[in-house]
Amino acid sequence: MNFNMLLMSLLPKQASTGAAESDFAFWVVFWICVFFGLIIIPATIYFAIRYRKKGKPGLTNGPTHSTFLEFFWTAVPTLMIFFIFVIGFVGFMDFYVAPSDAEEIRVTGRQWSWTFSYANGSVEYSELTVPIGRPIKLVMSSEDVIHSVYIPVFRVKMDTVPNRYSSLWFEATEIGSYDLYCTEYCGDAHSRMVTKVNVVSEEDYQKFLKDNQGEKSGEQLYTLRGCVACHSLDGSPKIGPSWKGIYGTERPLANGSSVIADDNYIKQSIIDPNSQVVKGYPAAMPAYVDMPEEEINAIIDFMKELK
Amino acid sequence: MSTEKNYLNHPKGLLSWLITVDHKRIAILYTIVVLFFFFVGGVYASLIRLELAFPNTMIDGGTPALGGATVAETEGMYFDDKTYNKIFTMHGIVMVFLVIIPATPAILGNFLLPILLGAKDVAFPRLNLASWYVYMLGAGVALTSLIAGGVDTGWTFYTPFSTLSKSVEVAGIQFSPVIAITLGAFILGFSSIFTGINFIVTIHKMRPPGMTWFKLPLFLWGMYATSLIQVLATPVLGVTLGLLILEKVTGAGIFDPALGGDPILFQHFFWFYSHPAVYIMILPAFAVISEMVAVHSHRNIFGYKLIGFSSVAIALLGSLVWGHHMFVSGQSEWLGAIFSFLTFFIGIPSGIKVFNWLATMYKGEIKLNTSMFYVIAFLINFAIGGLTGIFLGTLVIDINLHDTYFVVAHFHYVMMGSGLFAFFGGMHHWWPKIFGKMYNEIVGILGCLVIFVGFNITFLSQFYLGLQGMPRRYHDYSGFGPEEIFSRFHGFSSVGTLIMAIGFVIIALNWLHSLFAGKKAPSNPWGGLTLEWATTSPPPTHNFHKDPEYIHGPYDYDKILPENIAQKPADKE
Amino acid sequence: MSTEDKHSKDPFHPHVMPLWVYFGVYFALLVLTAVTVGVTKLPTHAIFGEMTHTVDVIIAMAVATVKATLVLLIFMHLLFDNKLYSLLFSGCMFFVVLFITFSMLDTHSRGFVDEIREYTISAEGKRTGMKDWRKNAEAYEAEHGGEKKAHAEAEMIVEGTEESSVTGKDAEKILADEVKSEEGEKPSDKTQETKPAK
Amino acid sequence: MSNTIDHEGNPYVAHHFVDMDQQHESAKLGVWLFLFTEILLFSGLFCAYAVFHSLYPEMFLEANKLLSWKMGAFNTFILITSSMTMALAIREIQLDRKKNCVWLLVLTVILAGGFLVVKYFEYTSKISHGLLPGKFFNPAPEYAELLKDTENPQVFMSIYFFSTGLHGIHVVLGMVWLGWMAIRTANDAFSSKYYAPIEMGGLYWHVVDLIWIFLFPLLYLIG
Repeated sequence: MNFNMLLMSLLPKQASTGAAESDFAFWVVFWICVFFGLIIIPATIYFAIRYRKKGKPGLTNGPTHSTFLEFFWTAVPTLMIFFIFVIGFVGFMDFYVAPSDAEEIRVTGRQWSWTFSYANGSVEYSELTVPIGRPIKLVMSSEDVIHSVYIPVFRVKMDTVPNRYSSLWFEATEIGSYDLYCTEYCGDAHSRMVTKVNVVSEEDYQKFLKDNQGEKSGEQLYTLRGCVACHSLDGSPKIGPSWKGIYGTERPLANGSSVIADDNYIKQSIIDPNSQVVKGYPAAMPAYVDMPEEEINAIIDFMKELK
Repeated sequence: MSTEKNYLNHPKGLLSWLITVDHKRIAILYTIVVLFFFFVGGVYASLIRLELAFPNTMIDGGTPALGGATVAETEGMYFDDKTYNKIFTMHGIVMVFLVIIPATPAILGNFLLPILLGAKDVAFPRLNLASWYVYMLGAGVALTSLIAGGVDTGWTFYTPFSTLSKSVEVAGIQFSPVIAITLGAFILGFSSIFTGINFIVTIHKMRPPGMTWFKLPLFLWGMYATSLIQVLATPVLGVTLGLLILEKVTGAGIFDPALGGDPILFQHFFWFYSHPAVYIMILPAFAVISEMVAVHSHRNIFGYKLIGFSSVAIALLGSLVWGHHMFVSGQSEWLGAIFSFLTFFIGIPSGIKVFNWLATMYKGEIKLNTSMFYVIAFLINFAIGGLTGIFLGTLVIDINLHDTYFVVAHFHYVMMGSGLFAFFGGMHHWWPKIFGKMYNEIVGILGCLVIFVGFNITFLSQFYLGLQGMPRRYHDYSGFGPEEIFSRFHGFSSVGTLIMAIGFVIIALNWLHSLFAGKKAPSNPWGGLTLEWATTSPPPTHNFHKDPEYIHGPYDYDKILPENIAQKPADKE
Repeated sequence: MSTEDKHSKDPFHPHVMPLWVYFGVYFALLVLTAVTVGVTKLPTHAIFGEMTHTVDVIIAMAVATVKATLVLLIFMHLLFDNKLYSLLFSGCMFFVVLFITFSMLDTHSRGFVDEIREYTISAEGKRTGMKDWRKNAEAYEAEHGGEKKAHAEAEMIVEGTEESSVTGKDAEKILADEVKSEEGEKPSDKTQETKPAK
Repeated sequence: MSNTIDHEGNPYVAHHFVDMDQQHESAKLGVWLFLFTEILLFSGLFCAYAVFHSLYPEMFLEANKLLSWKMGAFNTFILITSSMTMALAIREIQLDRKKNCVWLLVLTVILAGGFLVVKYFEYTSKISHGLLPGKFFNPAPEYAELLKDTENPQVFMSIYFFSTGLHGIHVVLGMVWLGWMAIRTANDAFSSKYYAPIEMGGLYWHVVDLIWIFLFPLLYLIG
């Protein structure tokens, strides 16, 4: 691996039009910093060795000030910062102002999952799927606490704030599947609020929209509604109990009583989760008050299958 | 042991320490607790690194016990995510509020400030003692949150996450750990304010005749700037945390969006204090380094006025830039641009200082002892920490790097690599004066080198992790991202932490050895010209046997030979 | 100020003011309080019209500042004391102003850039590349010339919508409706969008 | 150097000060710095006021009618008067008229008490009408009618209660300190040579007044 490649590997790959601009600013600042670093650090070490003195020190008579020098190292960084600021500001505006023909995708964050809704909400999905070569604007909000969407390969990031809309935009340039992180600390499963960005061709995108219209299966809802963050399917306990084999069993409750996990109990647990908390688990689940009846049924059916 | 009376052995008894108003004894009291909390915070840090070194050993959930902590029988230690979140929160709170903010001002500042002025004590000795007790009270209140299982909000207490956190029942009482810890931080703020008021008044009103502002040792300029921030910014933290508590208790609707509030307003409130707080951490470090670099280079400091002014400039500018923590928070983008612009200006005075220190070393007669090694380590760390700050101040780059490990590494370089390195350097520099004992130079240098190496391994790896997109405050990184890069560099980082821990053990042993078996320190082991070297080591209760005469500037190494100073009349008892 | 000039001074010499100063300030304070109450509670709508509230705020704050200055200078002796206190006090007020101004600036200008873009959707239609915000800004400048942005904002968004022909409605109402329809379903009923609250 | 200078026989000078002047000036600077922290503490509430006023201007306009501006104005009158008596108390002790000073201090404390009594009536009226901060906000029907078109009026009540509550705490602390000063003056602890604690109390009391000077129009008048 040669030096150039080593340098380039400092940053992850670029997969959007904006990434190159962000990286340009990065490299400008990088080389400026390397330049100053290569003055300060070697000079420190050189002076320490060059002027080392063993035994009793005598009178020293180095300069105690130099108007020229001090002006010099005040003025040069000052000019430098104007330059860097302008680069950063121009890039920031490019990242901030979405093109007018950008397609809007609505993003909702919650503890601890994402929902992306396309085409005026007729399609919802837990992964972000975007077409290549077209500007996409994410209009984002949160249902509970502050989250943040971060897609390293696109170099974009924006917080999602409850009761407000924030937005970011990008134009993907490479087909592939990339990571999307939540970067604003949001509680227990913060580190599992990770999903994928799938950049696909225009045809695949249209196909994706068509395929995902209409009713969702219980399995889809499991990821889409964020159940996945707290409930596993393989029997291991996460923040909430695993769904494996849960249907029809007797559940010991925190208040000492117990209940059979039948349709009614599961529905109750979705709409008002904290009324019947299973022993040993925190009352941490958000209430899905507005979940439609058919979705609840689909989830119950899905749980029945997990014997 | 010598039989002469000094502040350490006269008067005797535990009570005489607990009701002392002697600034030197209060400094020792602070030393004990701050170092204890540094140990606690260090343990938390080690636990974080331990967890991240072995990511795949985590098993979700686990059996909740001891507030969630469990020990796996499969592959070594691990924590579930709730426990991990509590650990990094406690690491942040302990290190910021209990260690770095009080460390240099309350220990070295308290000890040296009056002596450097030739005074007998700070202006308000009883307030000074009160600040220690308030600190202890605040620490106690904050730590009660551990009874309820700890806090997992992060040290920034962002709403609405912090207002949504639930209270737990402890012994039949509803107890909110978040309220406990914010109340603790609120109380700690008063301790900080008391110290600040004391220092400002002392520097203003208790200078000896002839010591004008431009003849002050630079340590005092740094302390003055620090104290200004402490006095002016800390109350805002007070009202922020107060409102947060009220928000939790009454649902006031000021910060909680569900009730009509504005969570971004909380961030403004919080960072209005917490950004200047960074300068409360770093300005004392500048103060310490300015002294050490001059004494150990035996050189008149280069550009005295510029160093002094730049401290005050940093204090003022530092209060104008808090919004750079919020570039992607949804604050107004114009405001973001303004904050970015102002942020860069901080770089100028910081850069001036670095170049002036370098110029001070030029043509000096440098003694490569422990303190000088700390100076060199500081300069290197601060160069890296400061320069990486430019990345984060640049708007478009910050969009990418915000809340990643790049930020974590950057602020550790500034707070720990610079702030705490300067503190430890200062402790070595003034150790003979404080305790009257010499330590072993070779071991001291070794300790410095080991923590320097460990520190750089730990946090250089984190720069790379951040560039690769590793978000901060992640408990687990298995299953996504460039996993092998993440795991390799987290591994390096953890190894670095281990090395650092060994370094701190070396330093601690060296200090303990010095206390119990060290050689008696002379009055002026380094040949310094400031007034603290004109009294005995350790100083007598009222600092000077005979009032010191202010006859030369603090850095007149070009006019006065160090050996002449050792024969000053004040030294002969 | 510092101790060096102390020995030239008298040992300790308090500054005593004549009584009439205190009573003068006292009555000034009372009169000013009456002025504030009068301006805000009397029916001044006839004079100031729509600006009444703004005028009230400005007058009340100005009067309060004058009152505070009187208390500071006379009762708190700032006028006669060492100038250091005045200097430090100004520094403190600088911090207060800074804190409040920046926080206000934020709530006032959130989404500001977005509004520029909103305008140019209807004006230009197509984007040309990454750099297109600058074009937008130019187009905006060309259209509105030296007009102050704050006023233009409300209009330009209204113009950009189909409802622009609706007259007689409060511009704010339209703005709010427009935002609602644009944002689609809101995450909650209590949704508060700071932008249109102007 | 000057540390060894005799303390001019003044028993009030602490060991680490050179003379009375230095001690007095130090104490005064200390108190001023402390007052800055008080002002900045309140600035958070003023900032919250300003931000929410700009977020919900109509709500503030309506909600401020919930407060009785007459009571507020009366309280302003009381506080301004107490500020003057306080200033006069310092003048009297400067002129060594201790008895007058004691009476003026007592008068100041009584006025402060009066302020709190009015505040008590204000608070009880708000509480009885359910006009409470945050989640306790449950206005009586006539107020609910007044506020029906406004957004988040509970925020106004939160700001009202928090800022006047914090101010009230400061009034109580001031009463305690000034009362203590009155007792000490009566016991001959102060004279024109040494009255720093009274002067410090006075500065504090004026800041309490200053804050009310701003709170009154903001909360009661302009809304």
